Amino acid sequence: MLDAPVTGKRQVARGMFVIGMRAPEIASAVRAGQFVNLGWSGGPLLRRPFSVYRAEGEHIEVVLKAVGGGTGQMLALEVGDRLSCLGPLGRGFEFGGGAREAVLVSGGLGVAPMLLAARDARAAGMKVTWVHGARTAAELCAEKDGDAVIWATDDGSQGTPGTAVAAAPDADVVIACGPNRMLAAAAERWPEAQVAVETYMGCGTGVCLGCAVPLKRGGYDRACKEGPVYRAADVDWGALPSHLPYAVVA
Amino acid sequence: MLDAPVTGKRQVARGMFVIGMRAPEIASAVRAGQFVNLGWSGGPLLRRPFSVYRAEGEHIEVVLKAVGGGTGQMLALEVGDRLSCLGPLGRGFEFGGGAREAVLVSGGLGVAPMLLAARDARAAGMKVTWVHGARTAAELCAEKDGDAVIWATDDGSQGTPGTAVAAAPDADVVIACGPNRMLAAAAERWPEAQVAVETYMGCGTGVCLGCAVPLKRGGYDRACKEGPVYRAADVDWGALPSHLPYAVVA
Amino acid sequence: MTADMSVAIGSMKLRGPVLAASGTFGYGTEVPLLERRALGAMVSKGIFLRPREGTAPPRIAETPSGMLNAIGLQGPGADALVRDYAPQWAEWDFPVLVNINGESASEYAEVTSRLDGVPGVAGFEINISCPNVEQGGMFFGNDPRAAAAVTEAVRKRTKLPVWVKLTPMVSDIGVIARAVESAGADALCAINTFVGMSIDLNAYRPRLSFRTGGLSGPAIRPLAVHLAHQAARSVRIPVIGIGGIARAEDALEFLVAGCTAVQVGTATFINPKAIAEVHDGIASFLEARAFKSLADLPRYLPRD
Amino acid sequence: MTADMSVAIGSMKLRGPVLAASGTFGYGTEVPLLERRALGAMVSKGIFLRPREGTAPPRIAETPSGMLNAIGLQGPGADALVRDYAPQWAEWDFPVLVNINGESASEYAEVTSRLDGVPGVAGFEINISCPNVEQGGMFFGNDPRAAAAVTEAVRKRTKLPVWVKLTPMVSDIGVIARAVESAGADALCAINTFVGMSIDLNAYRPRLSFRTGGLSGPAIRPLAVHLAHQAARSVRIPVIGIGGIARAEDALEFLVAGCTAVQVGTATFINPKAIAEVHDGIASFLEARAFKSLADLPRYLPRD
Ligand SMILES: Cc1cc2nc3c(=O)[nH]c(=O)nc-3n(C[C@H](O)[C@H](O)[C@H](O)COP(=O)(O)OP(=O)(O)OC[C@H]3O[C@@H](n4cnc5c(N)ncnc54)[C@H](O)[C@@H]3O)c2cc1C
Ligand SMILES: Cc1cc2nc3c(=O)[nH]c(=O)nc-3n(C[C@H](O)[C@H](O)[C@H](O)COP(=O)(O)OP(=O)(O)OC[C@H]3O[C@@H](n4cnc5c(N)ncnc54)[C@H](O)[C@@H]3O)c2cc1C
Ligand SMILES: Cc1cc2nc3c(=O)[nH]c(=O)nc-3n(C[C@H](O)[C@H](O)[C@H](O)COP(=O)(O)O)c2cc1C
Ligand SMILES: Cc1cc2nc3c(=O)[nH]c(=O)nc-3n(C[C@H](O)[C@H](O)[C@H](O)COP(=O)(O)O)c2cc1C
Ligand code: FES
Ligand code: FES
Repeated sequence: MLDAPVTGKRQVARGMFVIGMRAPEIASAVRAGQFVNLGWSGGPLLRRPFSVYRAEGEHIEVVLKAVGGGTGQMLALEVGDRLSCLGPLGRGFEFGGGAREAVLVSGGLGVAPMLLAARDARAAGMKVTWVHGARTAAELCAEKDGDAVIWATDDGSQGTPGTAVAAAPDADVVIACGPNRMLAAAAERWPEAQVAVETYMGCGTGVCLGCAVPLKRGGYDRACKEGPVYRAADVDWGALPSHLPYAVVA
Repeated sequence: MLDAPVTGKRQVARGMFVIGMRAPEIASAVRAGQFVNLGWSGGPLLRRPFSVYRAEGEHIEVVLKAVGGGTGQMLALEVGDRLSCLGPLGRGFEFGGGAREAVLVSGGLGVAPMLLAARDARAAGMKVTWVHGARTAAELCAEKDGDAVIWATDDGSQGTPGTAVAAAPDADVVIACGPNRMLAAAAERWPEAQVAVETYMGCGTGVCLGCAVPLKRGGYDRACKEGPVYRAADVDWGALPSHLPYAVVA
Repeated sequence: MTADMSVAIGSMKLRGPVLAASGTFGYGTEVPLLERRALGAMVSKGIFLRPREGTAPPRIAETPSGMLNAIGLQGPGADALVRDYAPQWAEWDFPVLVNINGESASEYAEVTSRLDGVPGVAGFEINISCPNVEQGGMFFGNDPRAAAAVTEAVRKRTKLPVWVKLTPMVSDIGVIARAVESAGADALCAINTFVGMSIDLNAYRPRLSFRTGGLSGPAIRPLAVHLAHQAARSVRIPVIGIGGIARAEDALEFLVAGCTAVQVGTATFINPKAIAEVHDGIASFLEARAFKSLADLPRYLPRD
Repeated sequence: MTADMSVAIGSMKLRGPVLAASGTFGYGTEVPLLERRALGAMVSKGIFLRPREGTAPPRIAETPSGMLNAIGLQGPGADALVRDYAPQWAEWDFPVLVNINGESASEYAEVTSRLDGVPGVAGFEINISCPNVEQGGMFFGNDPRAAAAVTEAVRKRTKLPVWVKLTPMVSDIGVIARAVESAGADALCAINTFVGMSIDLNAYRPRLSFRTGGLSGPAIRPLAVHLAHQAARSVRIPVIGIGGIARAEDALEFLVAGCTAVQVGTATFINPKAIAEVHDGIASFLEARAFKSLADLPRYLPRD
């Protein structure tokens, strides 16, 4: 648990912001797909989980939109304000096995773990194709990292018309993040894809069992410990709520 | 109910601060001894009552110390932050009846209504003697207003050693404010004194009956409607809690 | 398009579903007219037959997202109410119900008789759920027979609407709800405050002089929604939801959970315009979803 | 001077009065060692005889100063607990009690027999108060006869300490408290969560898939203090206070109100160091007032 001062904020799409904070231990340890659980004084009772978007030197960043009370407050934080930062939490993406090519598929805020995924995929010697979708051009995240970049918008205002999943090529390693409904579609196409899911979280540390992810083989895993990254075919997508009030849309 | 932006803050004694806010309707209407009930976003559930310390033009001021969570937050407010301000509330001091001299007796934060009391007493043609006590010199409020001024400190570090009540002269009109225990002492000496009491308040507007002040004649009055100013002899001091956790000491 | 916000509680037609809860709106006279414009109805502060002093201070204490109160039903008694307040109520454009109390079923009946037919008194809310009196109150509310007996006693004395306000301090609210429905209640109000305690660590004793108090405010909302929902599932008469409502969304939770109307209490202390804002917010919600009337709001109410 | 913080719960001596509540500390293995240093004892996640999947998501929802949960007692069953966790507990410097559950008194008894004598299992906390199971749980907890029957059944199978965890969803907690005391409980834990509901206004149905959930967190603290106090007044055995404790002052309210120890639950989710901070804060409080030991803390406990 770190007391992390906010060090900056910038806008990367309509309503989408990156918040930076000083969190040395986390910055040096975090892997793509892992998250931090953030609290702040005057904030809601429970912490709020966010993927680590970027890690450099002693700093980490998260990317978010104001989708509710907590994220609204976070966007009102100023440089110097303090976040209580728990992490890095969860199991991230795996880039082993000598694969040559990785496709990163994200919808909307699903871009959150992708900068680190690109970093880790490259470090594992892969070529990275970056596929990012949103409803419309203004909602596409302006920051990107890939040897090839593919944009997709629902309204066709930029890149391929349609979803990021539809726009993406196949590859040895597919990484996907976005609304659970988009991930279900990814699972249809790439059963072996590694997907990062969203659930409500009570603790983020594995003790409350609140973050249950329904599994195809029956029973539940904890998104905060065994996840948030899953093999797409392992998740029982029909039983995973896709209607979280804060669910971001592609 | 007004949305009042904070316009300034200054220190007037050790730990004691004055906060100013823009509240035109209240500034023009308020009388000495009346109070405002303040709320702010991210604050506690209930509003917090404060005497109006000063009113000038479109602005009012309150004086406070951080005695708990709410007052602690208030002192962290910055210029431009907004207070929700309900008032003026309650019944203030009366300066009618052609009296010639008023003695204002305050202990610690009991100084809060006295600047306005001095103003209103003068407007009613009276000579004002200002008596202000505190535990020690550093806790005496630096701001004062009186034709004569008497200081008192428990430790004798400034002015008369002992309490403000003991240090005060007699007069036609005695106004007192401070911890309820001090007011009980004032009531012994000046049954006709006008005293401003402190109670917990739920609403400040007379609907909850939370602010009960026990009366000598039996039953209870509402501090927020019939009070907070009482004829000293009317209050059943033995039954009025003197141990409010936030009670300020002289 | 403006959604139709009117609701019917038995024979009583209200212009809106947002009511002022007993004990949090005084006698309505303390509050400026403006704040009353959206009121569906008002329930006045709880009254006994005779005047009551109430409990010694401190009477309230703040807790996380809530407050404890032990007012002890301070009030002027039925005669003063008839003399001082009812005539004013008779002039208003919304009905006023009186929250009635007693130490025995016959005292409830007496209060009813004294107020029945008085212009300005539009109905009764039987308080069998006040946690802050030594006798009566909550103790009628957690025994189905006693609750029914009080309801019957009042029912016999008046043809005006009779609502019964339930306590949450029961193991099965459905049992009490059915008992008072059978005894002739026109509606149920769910719920009154929960009993709570807060300790003063300087004095090593409870903060409140009455030791315990009733917990109200947002803290209790999820509990109140559940209990109002359980009550609504158990009976055919309308249920009026109460507990921690401060915004339109809070009220809508109760309405979706099966309530016909709601009462706003503690929120009024913090925001004197709370009732109007809740009312307007519900209307906007309906309009944004193109519901023509509150009756079109989908409800979640599987029957037991 | 360091105040003596040790407490005795029946025959069990604990190094401190701050315990980890069931279901909020997992099996203790998830939490870094450092966070365990001040623990008086740990109660493990509730377990049935056989593995249980738990309820479908969503399982939690936030409310003002509280949270609803409906985990549904997901767990690996008694055998896995004996195999995977008890051996680790046997190494620790504080006792671990197992929170046991069943759909019948005989299932509680069976779980007890399976765990009794297993190194690492220091005692049992009988959960007759879980609101999130279709059978058993809370339904034993609001009937004094059923509560006593379960307690007796467990008592017969073990000589280890048996604590009984009470539900707040009763009209008189004293009745249940006395019933389980007579049935042989060594201590009472008061309380488990309150049943609550939160509505999703997009879906027009409850947020939780189980519909209702248990409310925990600071919101319930004043209710929990009252109930723990009532329980403590009703029995001679120690009462362990639970509900909304996040800071030392919160724990001290329970202790002054008559509890011998406390459990910290939800606060651990927000602050993994909560238990240590509460423990240290109590010690500082005692030291600041020159109390030599926790036993010297003044209590407010008029006997019924
Ligand atoms: C592993 C993981 C990584 C995530 N990464 C990102 C990211 O990088 N960027 C991003 O924008 N979002 C991310 N999210 C989603 C983000 O956590 C939510 O958008 C945020 O918690 C919403 O909080 P809020 O207060 O704004 O919304 P609210 O309005 O409070 O949330 C809506 C509702 O959701 C519930 N809720 C919210 N948060 C939680 C919680 N933690 N536990 C239980 N219930 C909750 C509340 O009941 C509330 O009513 C991630 C989620 C997870 C699980
Ligand atoms: C008419 C009136 C005028 C006042 N004028 C001044 C003034 O000019 N300057 C000044 O410094 N102080 C004044 N006070 C006292 C001031 O209101 C309290 O110091 C303040 O409310 C403390 O709030 P807190 O959150 O800092 O303390 P907390 O730590 O929250 O308060 C301590 C305890 O008091 C309780 N409490 C606090 N406020 C209330 C409330 N409004 N209703 C019920 N319970 C409450 C809470 O339960 C809390 O546990 C006045 C009080 C009254 C009644
Ligand atoms: C200060 C106060 C006084 C109350 N007095 C009464 C009363 O006289 N009669 C009654 O039936 N309920 C009374 N109540 C209960 C409220 O009507 C309401 O049921 C309860 O406060 C829960 O709603 P809320 O959370 O919106 O306040 C009182 C509540 C408060 C806070
Ligand atoms: C997520 C969660 C899971 C819980 N699981 C159990 C359980 O398995 N057995 C049990 O007796 N109590 C369980 N509880 C109840 C807690 O032990 C505790 O009684 C309650 O949460 C109130 O304390 P708190 O406000 O400190 O959390 C659980 C509580 C939560 C929040
Ligand atoms: S969030 Fe608590 S176990 Fe995953
Ligand atoms: S504070 Fe509510 S009546 Fe005075």
